[in-house]
Amino acid sequence: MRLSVQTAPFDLGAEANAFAAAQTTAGAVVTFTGIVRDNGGTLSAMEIEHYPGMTERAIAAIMEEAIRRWSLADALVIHRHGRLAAQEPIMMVATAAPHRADAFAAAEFLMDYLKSRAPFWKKEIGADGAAWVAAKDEDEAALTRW
Amino acid sequence: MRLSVQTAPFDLGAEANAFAAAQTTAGAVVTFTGIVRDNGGTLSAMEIEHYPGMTERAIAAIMEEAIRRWSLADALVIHRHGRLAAQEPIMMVATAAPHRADAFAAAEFLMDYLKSRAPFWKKEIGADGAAWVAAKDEDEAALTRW
Amino acid sequence: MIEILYFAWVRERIGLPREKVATQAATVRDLIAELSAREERYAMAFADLESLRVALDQELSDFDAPLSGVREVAFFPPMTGG
Amino acid sequence: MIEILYFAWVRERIGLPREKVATQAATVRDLIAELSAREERYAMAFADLESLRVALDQELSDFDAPLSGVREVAFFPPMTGG
Repeated sequence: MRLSVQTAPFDLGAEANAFAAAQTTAGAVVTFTGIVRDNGGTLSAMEIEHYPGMTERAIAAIMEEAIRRWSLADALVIHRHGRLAAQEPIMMVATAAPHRADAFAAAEFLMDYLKSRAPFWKKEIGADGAAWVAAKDEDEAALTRW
Repeated sequence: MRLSVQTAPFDLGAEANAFAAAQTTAGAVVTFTGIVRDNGGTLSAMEIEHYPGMTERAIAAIMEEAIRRWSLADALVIHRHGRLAAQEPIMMVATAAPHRADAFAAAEFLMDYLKSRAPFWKKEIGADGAAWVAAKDEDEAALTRW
Repeated sequence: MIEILYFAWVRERIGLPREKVATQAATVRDLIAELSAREERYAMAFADLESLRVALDQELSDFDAPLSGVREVAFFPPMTGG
Repeated sequence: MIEILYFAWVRERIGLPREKVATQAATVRDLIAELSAREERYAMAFADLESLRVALDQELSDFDAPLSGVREVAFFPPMTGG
């Protein structure tokens, strides 16, 4: 299991290849990558604030729970903070399991919990000014299925 | 949408990067990669037979259905045939959508249908001889949820 | 003339990947009966229809489907891709 | 002394990212009342508890949690990562 909270961009392809190559028992690897949408050209940048210390603790706890529940062979979370431009990757998760249903479920679980339980806050910066992204009811609701 | 049925290995990372870089409206990219498991060291190779012509038609139809149902921005399927060694990637799918729930659902749908409706057959070659992989009831059952 | 294709263990049991057959069979089931009557290896390959699938002109179909107008019939076990 | 951290718009409304506070507040709710009585900017930041979350020593908690033994309290809006 690897967890990185960083300002630097990451290479989705290099991360996915390294993750897959490290697997010896897993037949299924799932990745999710979140990309900054430009909202039809209105967004010039995204700023991500986080809570150093708590961020790593919260993500590690979510990953350990996912690994336990779906008997994952491995899991990876990379989440950036700081200033990001449109089209840049914000974060990725990867899961590896013997069977695909577990790899998919664990990746969705990680995403649902990261969205609502890891201390990150996004601010959209556009031509008209800056605004904090509001939490969505549907993201909170997504947690109830687990 | 891109579809490739090929004997050559593919580079998961390069494919994932190219797929993600091509997205302009999607905030969510999901990939699934299937890797040949070595079954605890008993498998020496996997041989994948397919039905040229029908394979491409069947996969294209499944992809079009996924794109329509989940309003995907894009989809990718790569599936190898011929002889594969343990640890080699067999296939991958990628989906891109504005929101993660659609990208995840479409990727799982593609996998479920590829497993049971695309004309591929796997033969495991081990020290004790070769055996065709039997279809699993659970793979057929997985289709009923869509 | 219909072209018949065999895949995976069906191909191995029958011993060839494809053949052209002159037939008046009305349905897939009739064609299977014709082939099974020919030789033991066909009878063996078609012994258990539950474990077989059929495609007509590259579309999945069923054993009661009519063959009229069909140019390509393929027999194979349940698919195991992915 | 308790260290209090503010994030996102809570930080912006209060105008600082962290501060040390001497308090006898028994619960988070008591601490919020104390801070809100201080200055308008605190009262504004804490006006709607529904839109606030609290973490005690880096674990999500709730407004009725006791503060005894707690060294770090953080206030922030609902999280929006991923």
